[in-house]
Amino acid sequence: MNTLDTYAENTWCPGCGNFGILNAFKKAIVKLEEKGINREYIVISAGIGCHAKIFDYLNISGLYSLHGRDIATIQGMKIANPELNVITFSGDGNAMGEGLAHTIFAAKRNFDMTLILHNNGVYALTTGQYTPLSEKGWKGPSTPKGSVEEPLNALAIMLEAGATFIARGFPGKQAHLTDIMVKAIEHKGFSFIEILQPTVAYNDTWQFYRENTEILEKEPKSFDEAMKNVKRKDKLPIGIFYRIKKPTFHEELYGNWNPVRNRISREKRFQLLKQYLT
Amino acid sequence: MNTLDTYAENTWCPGCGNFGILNAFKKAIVKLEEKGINREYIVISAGIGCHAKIFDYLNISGLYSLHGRDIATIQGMKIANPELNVITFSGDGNAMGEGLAHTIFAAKRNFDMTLILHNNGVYALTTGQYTPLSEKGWKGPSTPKGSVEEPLNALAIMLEAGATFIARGFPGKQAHLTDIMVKAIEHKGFSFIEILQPTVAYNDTWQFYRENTEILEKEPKSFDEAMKNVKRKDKLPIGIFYRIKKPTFHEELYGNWNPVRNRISREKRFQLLKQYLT
Amino acid sequence: MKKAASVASQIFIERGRQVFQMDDYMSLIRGGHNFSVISTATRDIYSHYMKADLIINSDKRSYEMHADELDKNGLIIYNSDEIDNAEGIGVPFYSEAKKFPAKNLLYGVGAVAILACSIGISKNDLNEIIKREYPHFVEDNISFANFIYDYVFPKLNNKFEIENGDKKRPILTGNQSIAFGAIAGGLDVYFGYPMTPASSILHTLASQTDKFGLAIVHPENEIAVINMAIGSAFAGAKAMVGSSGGGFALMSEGFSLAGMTEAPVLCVLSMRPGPATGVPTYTEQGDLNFALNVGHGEFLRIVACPCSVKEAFYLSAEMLDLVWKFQTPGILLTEKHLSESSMTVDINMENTKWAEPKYHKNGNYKRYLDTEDGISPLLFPPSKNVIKWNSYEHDELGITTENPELITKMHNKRYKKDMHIIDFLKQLKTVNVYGNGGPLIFTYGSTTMSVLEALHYGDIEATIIQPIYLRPFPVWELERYKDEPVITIELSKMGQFTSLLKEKANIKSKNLINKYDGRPFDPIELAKKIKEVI
Amino acid sequence: MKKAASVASQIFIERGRQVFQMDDYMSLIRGGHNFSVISTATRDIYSHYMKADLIINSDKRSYEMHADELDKNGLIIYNSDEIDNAEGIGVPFYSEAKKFPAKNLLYGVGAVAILACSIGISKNDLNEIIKREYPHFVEDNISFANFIYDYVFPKLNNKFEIENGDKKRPILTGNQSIAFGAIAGGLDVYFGYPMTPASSILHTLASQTDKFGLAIVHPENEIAVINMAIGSAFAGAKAMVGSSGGGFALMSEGFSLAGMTEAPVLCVLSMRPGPATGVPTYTEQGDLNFALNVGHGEFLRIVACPCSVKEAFYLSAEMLDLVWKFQTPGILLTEKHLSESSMTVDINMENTKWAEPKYHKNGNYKRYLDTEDGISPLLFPPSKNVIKWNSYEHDELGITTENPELITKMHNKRYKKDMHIIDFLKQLKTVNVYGNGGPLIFTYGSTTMSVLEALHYGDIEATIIQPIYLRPFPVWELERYKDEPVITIELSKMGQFTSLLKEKANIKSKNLINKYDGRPFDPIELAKKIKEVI
Ligand SMILES: Cc1ncc(C[n+]2csc(CCOP(=O)(O)OP(=O)(O)O)c2C)c(N)n1
Ligand SMILES: Cc1ncc(C[n+]2csc(CCOP(=O)(O)OP(=O)(O)O)c2C)c(N)n1
Ligand code: SF4
Ligand code: SF4
Ligand SMILES: [Mg+2]
Ligand SMILES: [Mg+2]
Repeated sequence: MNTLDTYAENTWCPGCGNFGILNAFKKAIVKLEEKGINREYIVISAGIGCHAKIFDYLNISGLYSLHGRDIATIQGMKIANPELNVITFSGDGNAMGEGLAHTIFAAKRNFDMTLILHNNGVYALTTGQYTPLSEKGWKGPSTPKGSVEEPLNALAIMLEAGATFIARGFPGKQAHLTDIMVKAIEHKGFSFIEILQPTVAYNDTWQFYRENTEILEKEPKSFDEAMKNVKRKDKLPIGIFYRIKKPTFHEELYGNWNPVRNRISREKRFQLLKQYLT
Repeated sequence: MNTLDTYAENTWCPGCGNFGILNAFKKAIVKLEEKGINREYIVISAGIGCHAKIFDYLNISGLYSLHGRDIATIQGMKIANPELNVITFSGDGNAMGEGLAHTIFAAKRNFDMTLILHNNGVYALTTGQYTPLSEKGWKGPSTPKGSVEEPLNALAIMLEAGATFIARGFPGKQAHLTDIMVKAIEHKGFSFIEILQPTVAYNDTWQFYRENTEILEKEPKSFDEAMKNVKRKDKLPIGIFYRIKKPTFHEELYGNWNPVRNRISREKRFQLLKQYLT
Repeated sequence: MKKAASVASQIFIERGRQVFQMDDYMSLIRGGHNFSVISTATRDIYSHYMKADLIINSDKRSYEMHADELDKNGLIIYNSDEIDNAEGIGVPFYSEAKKFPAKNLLYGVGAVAILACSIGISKNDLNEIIKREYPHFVEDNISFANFIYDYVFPKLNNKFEIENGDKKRPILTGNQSIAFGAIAGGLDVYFGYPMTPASSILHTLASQTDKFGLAIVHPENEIAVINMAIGSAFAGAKAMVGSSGGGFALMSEGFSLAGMTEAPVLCVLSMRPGPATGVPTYTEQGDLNFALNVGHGEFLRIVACPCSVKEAFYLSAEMLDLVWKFQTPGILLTEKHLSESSMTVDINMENTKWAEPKYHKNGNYKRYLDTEDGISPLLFPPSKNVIKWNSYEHDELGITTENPELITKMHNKRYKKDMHIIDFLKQLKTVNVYGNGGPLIFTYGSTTMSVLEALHYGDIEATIIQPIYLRPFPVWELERYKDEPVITIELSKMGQFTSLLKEKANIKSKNLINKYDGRPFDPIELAKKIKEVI
Repeated sequence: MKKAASVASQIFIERGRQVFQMDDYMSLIRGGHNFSVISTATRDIYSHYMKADLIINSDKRSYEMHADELDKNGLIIYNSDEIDNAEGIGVPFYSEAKKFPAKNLLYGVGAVAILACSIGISKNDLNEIIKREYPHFVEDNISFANFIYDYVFPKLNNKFEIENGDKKRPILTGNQSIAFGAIAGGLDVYFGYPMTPASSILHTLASQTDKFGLAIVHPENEIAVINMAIGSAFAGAKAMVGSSGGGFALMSEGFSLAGMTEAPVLCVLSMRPGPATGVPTYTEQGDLNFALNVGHGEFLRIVACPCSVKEAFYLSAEMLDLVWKFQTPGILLTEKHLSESSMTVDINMENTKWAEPKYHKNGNYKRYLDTEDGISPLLFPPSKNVIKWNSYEHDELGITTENPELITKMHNKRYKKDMHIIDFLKQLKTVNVYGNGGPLIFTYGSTTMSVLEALHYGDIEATIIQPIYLRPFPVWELERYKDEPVITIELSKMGQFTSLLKEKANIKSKNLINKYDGRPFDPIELAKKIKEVI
């Protein structure tokens, strides 16, 4: 087995929550391989930001995309070859800011993919501006007097948009996070994991999350229950909030077809085109 | 009083629901003038599509924007001069497709504007493709076998995003629609009106809406109640679902300031810049 | 009216004739002023003619707008229920039609009947045509058609005797031709967001998914379109996208991503008058400079522009092949006039290119291997090898770098391909030359057809030079014209093509004939203009 | 380290000297390899020099990377806790620092102490500087600094005796200069989405909102940025936006909208190496062609590119004025090297332009009145008059049209302004010329500074010609160089500026000196290259 690491120099700040995400993901890959999902069939993408550096650190095929566009990139991969398991690593600025429309539509169409949201509440790599998920009042360089907008609730929006798998994890709870990742990737359809990611440089929330997260005792049984849970503020529940079966986009689009595997030959195309060209 | 009409030739199909929206809006303007909101202070924008042609038919100042961008355009106007009342006419493809991110963020930041959504369930002007609000199975030229995506619920998404005024109207109920428009424009903050707009060319829903809409008896009193109502399928409630007071974006950004009215003089700027330039 | 026009074209086609059909319509769904012009000949015909032999109007506005476009031996038919006593032949369209339930649908059938009568088609044959083309309300359609036929028979019977042509040809719009050409060239997936005049590529392909095993996706916006296409290319699919200027502008960032990742993606850009929303349903050639320079940063691109519906077919396949061969984005530039006009075509599929990249054979894989020609072999997932495409500057394996030597090296690697693209293009037809002798006329895209037809009409001897490729610009073919005085013809206010000739090939236009009112040139008008300057 | 560098610059400034400070940092938040280079002189200084008199490293990696950049009379300081026995002076940074709680913050203070000692600043004065610049942990900072000062004193005391300069000048980064210049020129609102190296314009302006009554908005994406700016212009606000290539690419469609609506919007485009994400924190001049051609359809634009921090100030205001005078979008093109380098400047605010459009006086209002010069007077809401801006082609009132005569007329109206822009520019300084005599060197943007400094360093006689305006291209000033052999210097693989000169002004480069590794030219290196070709 090849290692999952690359030779790329890791440039995350020491103590960054991204390390925990990287580690949990590597463990998830190993678990998935045990379950028969070979890593060759896993392809990744990433936006641009601190979170996205994970792309360079993982010895897995993929496309390092643009800020906010990884969610579209990854869908393109799957549409071309549905036997791939597609996963993207997205920042909160990435998936809920620049790329918001792609995220919502991926959920809406129950696209069979996994979106791992590194929610650190800032645009970290561009030096700490508020994001769509930052609390009102965030003092970043673009909002020195404090941001004036209320945050979105990513999970609530995803639920409303039609996501069929919704979860939240915390890198401080490795085994739990790994398990969520495995289940999200196994899920057929759009799975969304919000990871509460401490960024030691801007908002060191390790302590806060350690004290305020709480593993969900039971997976909620309905949409409404899930919605209630993702909106809790007293404690931050972590775990899987919602999981339902629904047909996925590519199945609805072309059933069992595989555009690159089943490509129709040149000769056959010519034959079929005759109808229009003669 | 000038007429609200222009010399532009009306090119909507006879029987189109847009006529009813145009008429209700003209009545709303008259009512607003009675209430002291002068039409000079009203500026409009519009996306691109059948809905947007209303821009040419209304003798009111504004900027005929791009597909999906009217929601950004109108915010720029208000930020520059907060004494303007800004209103945009948006299609379902426009506000919930190409412009979705702008719409969600306008709601999130409780931007003081009114978005009038002409929901006809199709990209009408481009010949009838499915939109983000079309029912699954819509057979348009881009989905001849039927669209494979579930629709978004525009009002639910808006509620979740933070809109402070949510309503639904139907051009078949003129007085009711006019009243909603007046209240939406009077509302300080982000107001969103979904109008069930029959498009006789693609989806003649006049009869269906006449039979299936139902005026809300009472304005719901809570977020949850509003949410329940906007999701009803047995009947389509019309009326105001939700209305709360919250500080608006421009007030939070610069209080009572007005960037164009209160522009700081050249001399004063020079004086203040000295600190950095000498 | 479009339906009637296509039936009319079909009638000519069945008689072995060639046809050019131009549809002029406003940006609206019903009503307004729409018309179609059909020109036909027993030779290759490259344009509609605004001067017509037969004009059929069903309302007053049309009559007023088109009455002066009648040829001196022509005939104009008007609706006598709307106008009395005009020049031409009045037909009571409305009062007759209102006897039938589907009255609004009948005008088209009436127009077909008039045409049939005027070219000597028997009532029997007409009825067969109607049965085939208008399957709804067949009875009503036939009785209406027969009434009209009989009504105009005395004045019109076989007035325009026409010869039969040599053989029956298929008729395609430019967009159909692009769609079919791409299919013939190996297309697997297409992403498109509707935008006139590119939408019908999406529609044509969407209607062919099952037959050809294609994945056709209309996603949330054009940014998704280009980025999905790049993702599909990563997974090995031949991907194409299409839009008009505004939608294509939204793809600018993604286009640059294709440059950096060396993603083979073919973009169709069908121009309409701009800037911004412009005039959606009309034609112009105003996006040339944008296409040649779109995307931030430095990377290669291939841009080509077909002159005719037929060339569009081969060129789509050729461009698909080129972008895959050289792993760089490409633009198939065209205009509303080509995209949405219909022409009879003779296509030999065997002459079509089939996209075939350089594949990785075996051993360790480096996505961005710095080879001699700069082309790194491709490999697709699933694979034991790790395949990394990267939007950041990267090393050969595709890992991000900020190292100055690597930045330089990778710039060089990508740029190296330029020479090879040029060498390859030198073996292809990159410039069309028509005629030999007379003044030199440079033009491009569908305007070429207008010029060809103008020369024919005006009996003008001239040589037309039409670069098919615009980037790399085929200077090797154009060298010889450097010191000649030339005429340039294009649909652009600023003369972008004229500037391109001067800037890249040092060819100086002494006369620019341009037009920018949204309408293509009419050959008669254009012939006059050409004569003025030669 | 950036903080220490800016304190170091301040020390020179207080002695009346001029300073150029270049910060080189990787795209990461903490750690990695970052450094700043400060060069100072008692004359105008236009570049940092990589060959240094004094190099201070706090870790081994830095030492290894920079040891060979030491001038032959220079001194290198290294961290003796990480390296033993290297060339230079070892200082036990780490073992001393670890005595204090804020140990990681102290290296910078130590570097300042070393510099102070080496240029003969007394310990007292040093302590004053530290108190002012490092208000947190003052005591610890001072005792650490004093330890370092004493430690290096024997070898370093006043080793680099420096003269005082003529006067104390402000120091600004290019982005601060752009921000302040725009404020001086009348800016009301700024929209920006963070993107290196343009972000600090947003940050600078955001920190000045109250003082100058500005509205500064960081919205959801760059598409919102440009469209909000156009909306603000409609309402009468002087609006500016800024981004780097990728974000600017997303504004392409909106840029075209500004062209059609004739919206005065100024866009700052600060280049970094591309394509795509490229190398975010480094410099290049690869977006020139994109800037000159961005946006579909045909419309006018003004593009200008400052050579220095000082010129950036005036040019921002001048561009704001121009876009308002001529109601067309503009691009202030620059690079990371200018945006994020710091320079001492002499600015006379009185020389700044103030944006002043042509206003509608009275009577009926037509937004797109077809005047003699094509400029339609402006009026803003609220107004009794109806004011309609339109993204579709439109008539004079701003109502949508598809009429061919109107389409032509409005194309002409917009294009008419071109002549007037050129006439107006002819009265402005559009080209900088430095020196007179010797070979001709053409360059632009901040590369001009590298060239100036290289000539100074190499004692080379040459004439530098730097077009400030790139569109319209000031051919009237360049005519005279047409048949001269020239050298071109730019940070671009493809030589975009070199092509521009040839294509627009027929100026042919015999030698292109280019570089595309993300780093600006170093004057010594560049002097050598220039000497090789002259
Ligand atoms: C189109 C575009 N706009 C802006 C940027 C600059 N940019 C790079 S990373 C980033 C913020 C990323 O924030 P987030 O997604 O939360 O990632 P984090 O760094 O916090 O992990 C931005 C705005 C870009 N690369 N592309
Ligand atoms: C960037 C861009 N993409 C596509 C289009 C083409 N377009 C024009 S109108 C329209 C659909 C409008 O649908 P909707 O907003 O629902 O308006 P309707 O016509 O139904 O009122 C589209 C896709 C465009 N003008 N700009
Ligand atoms: S800035 Fe924050 S998110 Fe980025 S590496 Fe440092 S700790 Fe992690
Ligand atoms: S197509 Fe539909 S929306 Fe458009 S004008 Fe006709 S009826 Fe109205
Ligand atoms: Mg983040
Ligand atoms: Mg619609």
